[in-house]
Amino acid sequence: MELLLDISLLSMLVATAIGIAVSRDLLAAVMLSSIYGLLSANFFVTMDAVDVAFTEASVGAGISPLLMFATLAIVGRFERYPHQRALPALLLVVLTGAMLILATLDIPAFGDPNAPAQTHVAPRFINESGTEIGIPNMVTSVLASYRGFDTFGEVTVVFAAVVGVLALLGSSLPAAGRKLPDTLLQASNHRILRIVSKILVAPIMLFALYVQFHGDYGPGGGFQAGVIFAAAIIIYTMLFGLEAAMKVINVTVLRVLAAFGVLLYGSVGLVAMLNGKNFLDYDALAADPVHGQHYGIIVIELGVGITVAAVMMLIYFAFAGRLIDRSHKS
Amino acid sequence: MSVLFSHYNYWVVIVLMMIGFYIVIAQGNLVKKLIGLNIFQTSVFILYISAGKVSGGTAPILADGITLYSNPLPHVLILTAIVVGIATTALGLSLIIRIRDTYGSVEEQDVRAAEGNRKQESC
Amino acid sequence: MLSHLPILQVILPLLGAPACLILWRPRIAWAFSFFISALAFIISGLLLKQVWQGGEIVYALGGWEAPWGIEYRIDLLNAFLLLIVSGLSTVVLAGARQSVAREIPAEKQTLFYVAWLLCLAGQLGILATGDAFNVFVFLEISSLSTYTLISLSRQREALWAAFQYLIVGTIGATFVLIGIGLMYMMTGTLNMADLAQRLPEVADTRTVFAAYAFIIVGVCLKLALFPLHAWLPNAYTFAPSVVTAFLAATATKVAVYLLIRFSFTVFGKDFSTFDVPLHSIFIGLGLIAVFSASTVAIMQRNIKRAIAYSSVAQIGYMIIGLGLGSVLGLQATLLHLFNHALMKGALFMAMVAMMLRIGGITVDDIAGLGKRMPVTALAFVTGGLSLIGVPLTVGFVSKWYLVSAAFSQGMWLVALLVVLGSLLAVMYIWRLVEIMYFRESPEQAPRGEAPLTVLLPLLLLVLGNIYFGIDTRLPVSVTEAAASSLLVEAYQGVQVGGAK
Amino acid sequence: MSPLEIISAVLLAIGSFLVLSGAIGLLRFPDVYSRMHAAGITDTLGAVAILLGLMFLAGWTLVLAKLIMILLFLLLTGPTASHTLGKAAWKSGLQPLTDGREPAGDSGKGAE
Repeated sequence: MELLLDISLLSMLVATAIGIAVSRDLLAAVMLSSIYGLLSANFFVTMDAVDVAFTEASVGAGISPLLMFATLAIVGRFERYPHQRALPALLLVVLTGAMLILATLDIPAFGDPNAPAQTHVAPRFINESGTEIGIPNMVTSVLASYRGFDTFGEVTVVFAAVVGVLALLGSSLPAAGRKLPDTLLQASNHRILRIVSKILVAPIMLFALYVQFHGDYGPGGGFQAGVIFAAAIIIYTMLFGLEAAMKVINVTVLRVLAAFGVLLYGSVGLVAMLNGKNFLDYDALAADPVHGQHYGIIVIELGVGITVAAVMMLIYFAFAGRLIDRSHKS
Repeated sequence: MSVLFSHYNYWVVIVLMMIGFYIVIAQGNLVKKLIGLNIFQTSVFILYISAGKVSGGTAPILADGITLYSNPLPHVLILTAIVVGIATTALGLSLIIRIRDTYGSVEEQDVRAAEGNRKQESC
Repeated sequence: MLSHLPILQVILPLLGAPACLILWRPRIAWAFSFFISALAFIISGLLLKQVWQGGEIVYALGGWEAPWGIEYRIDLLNAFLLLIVSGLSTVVLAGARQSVAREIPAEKQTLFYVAWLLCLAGQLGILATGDAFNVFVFLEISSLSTYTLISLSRQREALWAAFQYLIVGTIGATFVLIGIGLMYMMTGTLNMADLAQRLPEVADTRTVFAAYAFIIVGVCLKLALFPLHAWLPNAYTFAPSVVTAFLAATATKVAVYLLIRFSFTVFGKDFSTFDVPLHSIFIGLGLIAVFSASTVAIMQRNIKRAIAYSSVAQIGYMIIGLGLGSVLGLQATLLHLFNHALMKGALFMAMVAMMLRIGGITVDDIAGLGKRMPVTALAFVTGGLSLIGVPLTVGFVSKWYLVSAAFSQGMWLVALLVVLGSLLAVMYIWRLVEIMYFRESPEQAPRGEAPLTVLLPLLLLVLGNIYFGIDTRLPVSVTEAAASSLLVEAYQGVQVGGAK
Repeated sequence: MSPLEIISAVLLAIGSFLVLSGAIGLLRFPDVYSRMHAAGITDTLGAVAILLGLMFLAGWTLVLAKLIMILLFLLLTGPTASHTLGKAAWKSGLQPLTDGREPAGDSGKGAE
């Protein structure tokens, strides 16, 4: 049964990928890439990676196509030229692929419980994290504590992205007080759409909070929560326009929040250092190490959530601002 | 034959990776390149996650009565990698918008042609 | 607090970046980032001293010991590189304010400094970490901020250069990710020291071979090793002047470090030299890089582009040293990392001064510069002489070690070609010297030196070029110890493996 | 099999059939509006049947509450999406097919 599911998902993935490769309509390609994201999220579920599936669904099928659609609205939807360099590219790709397939011949069989990947480092996470960290979701334990520094790096990457986007598109972000006749973005003439979305915005935010604080027990965590929270605001922006969204939360606040989340994460590490332990050693946060771990994870997940939500909103605002600029010119 | 059954998963993933890689290098539209990059990266993620699957295991969330869990470590790595991927995509898309503003096109061919003209002028 | 130095080295700039964004005013942002960078430099100095006296430092992040948690592992090799990167960042940043004020719109200057700190943090993080996956994360921090830094330029070509770099850089990083994944499947660990122990058992599998290949190709894309160098000249030419100075002095060094770390520490010398014909590939590619890039450099009209091509050539020298595979060869590479940072820093810093005063750096702009900006021109020439490898400059020291390393292995042809390559450097540097000193300035050309804040860092770099060319004790002793510890320990590893 | 399981199995089968027929309809129907009709079945009745089937399996647990919430969410968003899609198609000038002629618009729109 699992094999059947596996094979059908994989073949759908291949079909989607080929569809993207041959399509010259970029809108269709982006749509397909969003489907690709959703399919791979499904695949991750069959591989027991529920946290990853959650993230991939919100990124691969959510934020990433959204930004691409915004870009297409600005740059146009059709490819102009047929593919160049097809033959040398094909050669290179076949060569790389052949090398990889050769490489897989010696790796342990798929699902083998005795593979080195399963027997060396991982058993400690599976057997000990319950007592060492004290939360059921091992992925959160590893993510936030054992490999907490990677996650710190991850937040910094998100922060680096927003610095780049602001540097490139920041000039079209509306400054305080500047009027924005953004009729283009307002879908307010769609009455049904408006009413339904208005109903949904608040539950989505609530769900974001649930994901944020329930990440210890089930799939979820700061990143997913941040994306979902941002999605609520983005829906609001789409319906009522950028200007209305800015009244709720303005760019300066978002910028400070984006930086604040990273600082919050780092300060947990610094507090641990001041208490005489190593950077990010949450044991130092409370008398009882397991409590300390718990506090540490809650705070850093909050930091991740704040930064991610602020960054996603800022990036969307920057793109939407560009779109408005453009509709002004034309 | 047994190799086929125990490894077909990896091979399909490699085919996916290579389709993505092909789109990146062979196609001239910049947005398409980024889509290809996304597929390439997502397929690498699938490779990692496949490596963490244990036959008969369940999702790595502690629950009563379950003894066999899949490996959580690749999941953690890929969570990080997905975030890195979206960060790159966002930055790449903003670059594309600016390229469109300055060159009037998002086709590699047009941009290269514009570059070439400029170089000749300045020489 | 001294025991926390390894992590402070990285998190200072890492936390400095968001703090800098909150500060927002460009002038404060500059002062703040300079302060952070200087602190990082001081820390790296202390770290080098600690390692030199007490040996390797291991710092377990989050308090989780190595294969389960992430560790920072500082030995002589990365302590030395930490010093180079943070030092060059500090010196260039010291002279950056006016140049940034001129080349970057006011509202983006703060973002520039934030991106700079992120880039610095990313590079330092790559150097300090002992965990293979952590390398990937910090590689992406430094890459994303580098794309930002390049695209902040006012020249429109910078956007295209940044996009090309983004595509190439992401492919490279993904290749590295594939390599790390394959290694993980075979060994079950991500920690470098642990990998080094567990890889020999599976060294004869095709998977490990492919893992090595993917990591090397991925890093070489970042390194811009010939023939994967196409993105570099554009990126360096169109980036803001100070960014070019910073990147040329540091980014390639970090990539070479990764190459060394993966080849000699993780996979081990016996694997990278016996199982893979890396030897001849590196020497061959290095030589081709030296000759082709130097030839192209001769024909450039934009001197920034000429020196960028020369970077590709210099990377060739570093790779030749690696390919030799001996202690002396590796030492030559490490020395050249240090020296190349000094000379490229000086050359590009001189161009920062030129851009600031005359607003352009094509061959026409710099005609007669020797009279108009005597100090800057002299600094440029000194840097150029160092690049050629004239005695009493640092360039001579590393070439000398490289040539003698080649000779000691009986590769006289390689030695000869290295010397011949320097002749090409003479050609492109002499051409610029001729234009600066023997051509008349155009009418109404601006004259006068750049402000002291730019000149002082420039002179510091030039003095460094000369000082370390004469008094070679510090770099030579450090690199010698680092090289022999890398190779000799690896050699012991072979013996242990053989005893089994 | 308990009665609950049988009910659930029947519901799941109905749901799967509806989703499948929706997919076939999406491919076979001639124009955007009829295709949307097929897609709408997948979204609403198909999904509802499957969710109900799952609910019978779940029993009185937290999972049931989650499934109900998913159901509510789908019932709100599915028709809204269909409505918006139809409106967008109408606004962009696509005429419904009333006789045997070729459709004005190609696939893509209906693929959502």
